[in-house]
Amino acid sequence: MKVNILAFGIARDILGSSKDDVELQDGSTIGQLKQLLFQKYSKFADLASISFAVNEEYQEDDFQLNEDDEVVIIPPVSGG
Amino acid sequence: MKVNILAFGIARDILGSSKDDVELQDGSTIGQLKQLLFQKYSKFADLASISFAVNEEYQEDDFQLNEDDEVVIIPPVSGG
Amino acid sequence: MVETECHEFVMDQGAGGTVVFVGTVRDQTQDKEVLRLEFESYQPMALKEMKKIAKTVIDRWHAFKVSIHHRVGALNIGEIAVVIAVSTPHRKAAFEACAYAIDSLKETVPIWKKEVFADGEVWVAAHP
Amino acid sequence: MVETECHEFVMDQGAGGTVVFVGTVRDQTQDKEVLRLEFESYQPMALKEMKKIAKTVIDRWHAFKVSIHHRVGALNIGEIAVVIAVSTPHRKAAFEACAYAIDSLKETVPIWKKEVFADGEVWVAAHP
Repeated sequence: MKVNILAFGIARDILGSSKDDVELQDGSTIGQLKQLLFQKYSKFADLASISFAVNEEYQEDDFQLNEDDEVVIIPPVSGG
Repeated sequence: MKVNILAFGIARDILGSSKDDVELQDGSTIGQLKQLLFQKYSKFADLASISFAVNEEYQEDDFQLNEDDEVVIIPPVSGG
Repeated sequence: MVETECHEFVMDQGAGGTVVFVGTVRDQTQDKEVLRLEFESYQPMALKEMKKIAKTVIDRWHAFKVSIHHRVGALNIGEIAVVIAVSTPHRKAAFEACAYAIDSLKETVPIWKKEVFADGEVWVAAHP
Repeated sequence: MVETECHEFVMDQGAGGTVVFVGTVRDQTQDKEVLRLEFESYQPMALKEMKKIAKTVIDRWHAFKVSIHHRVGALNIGEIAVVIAVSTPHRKAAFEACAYAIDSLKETVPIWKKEVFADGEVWVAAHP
């Protein structure tokens, strides 16, 4: 299945783009997507933290993804 | 000696005037002035507290007054 | 508007945060409707005491700037009575310092507040 | 000016106090001169997270009103980046609630700040 990645801040710089498509096995979790991203883009390992959001809500590693989900990569936030 | 009394807030209401002159023995303290005021105006005893200022500074009971000092009666403050 | 002036005064290019406290005239006190407030002050001493508070804020919390402003006279419901603005290098200090300033103002600055009701008036905090 | 709007929005005739936090762009970070900041946000989620903070402030501190405002895009030194205003029945709660709101905003709201220096730029807090 395909999920749509949206990246902000330093995550966008690492991806080289604010959008990307990723092919995952059906039933994959955020944790599995994260592994795949860390393999593809080694710079993610340098970040202080990395979170993911689906449907505009933070989701944990065990969150199960569906075809065409929009998954947002959230590097350490720094508003204020 | 004579000292000049200046009264604000409820102290002015109790005195019935914002200004008053009081005759004291030479070398009297704020404590002695206070006693005299409490005798003359019994309503001072009902207040939550009462302070005095000379030269725009709070002064304690043992502060010695001089002829023509301006003594300000400070009932409980309630700014803000 | 005094609040904006106070804040603009304390803005500092090195400041990490500015905290502003704004006290307004409340419409009731202990369930009784307040029509208006009347503030009076012993002005020269009030200013002296406010400067002492500002000095403490600068010394203790390393504030860049402090602004303390209090209105006197008759104020209607909803009007601003007091504005305190503090800018500091770090925001936690700004919150602490601003809270200290309003607490101190209420304890030491010779300003008196009279609440006017439909059926009378009372000097706030005068009696225990 | 956004700060005045935020404050006016939270003013309430029953409020004992309003506390406003104003965060401005600092001119240096760790002794290095900052030319400007660039903020970006994941806006729909940022608004959702800000609403969660506002709801907590209302539930936990019985706030009358809360206003949380954050600018995005390029900001120069001294410009206001964030304004949070909280009005509560008692002033102590307003200080606590406003401090909670800015602390939470910095932890959870998807907004990212890039500091631009003469010799480069850096995403704040990205690296440990």
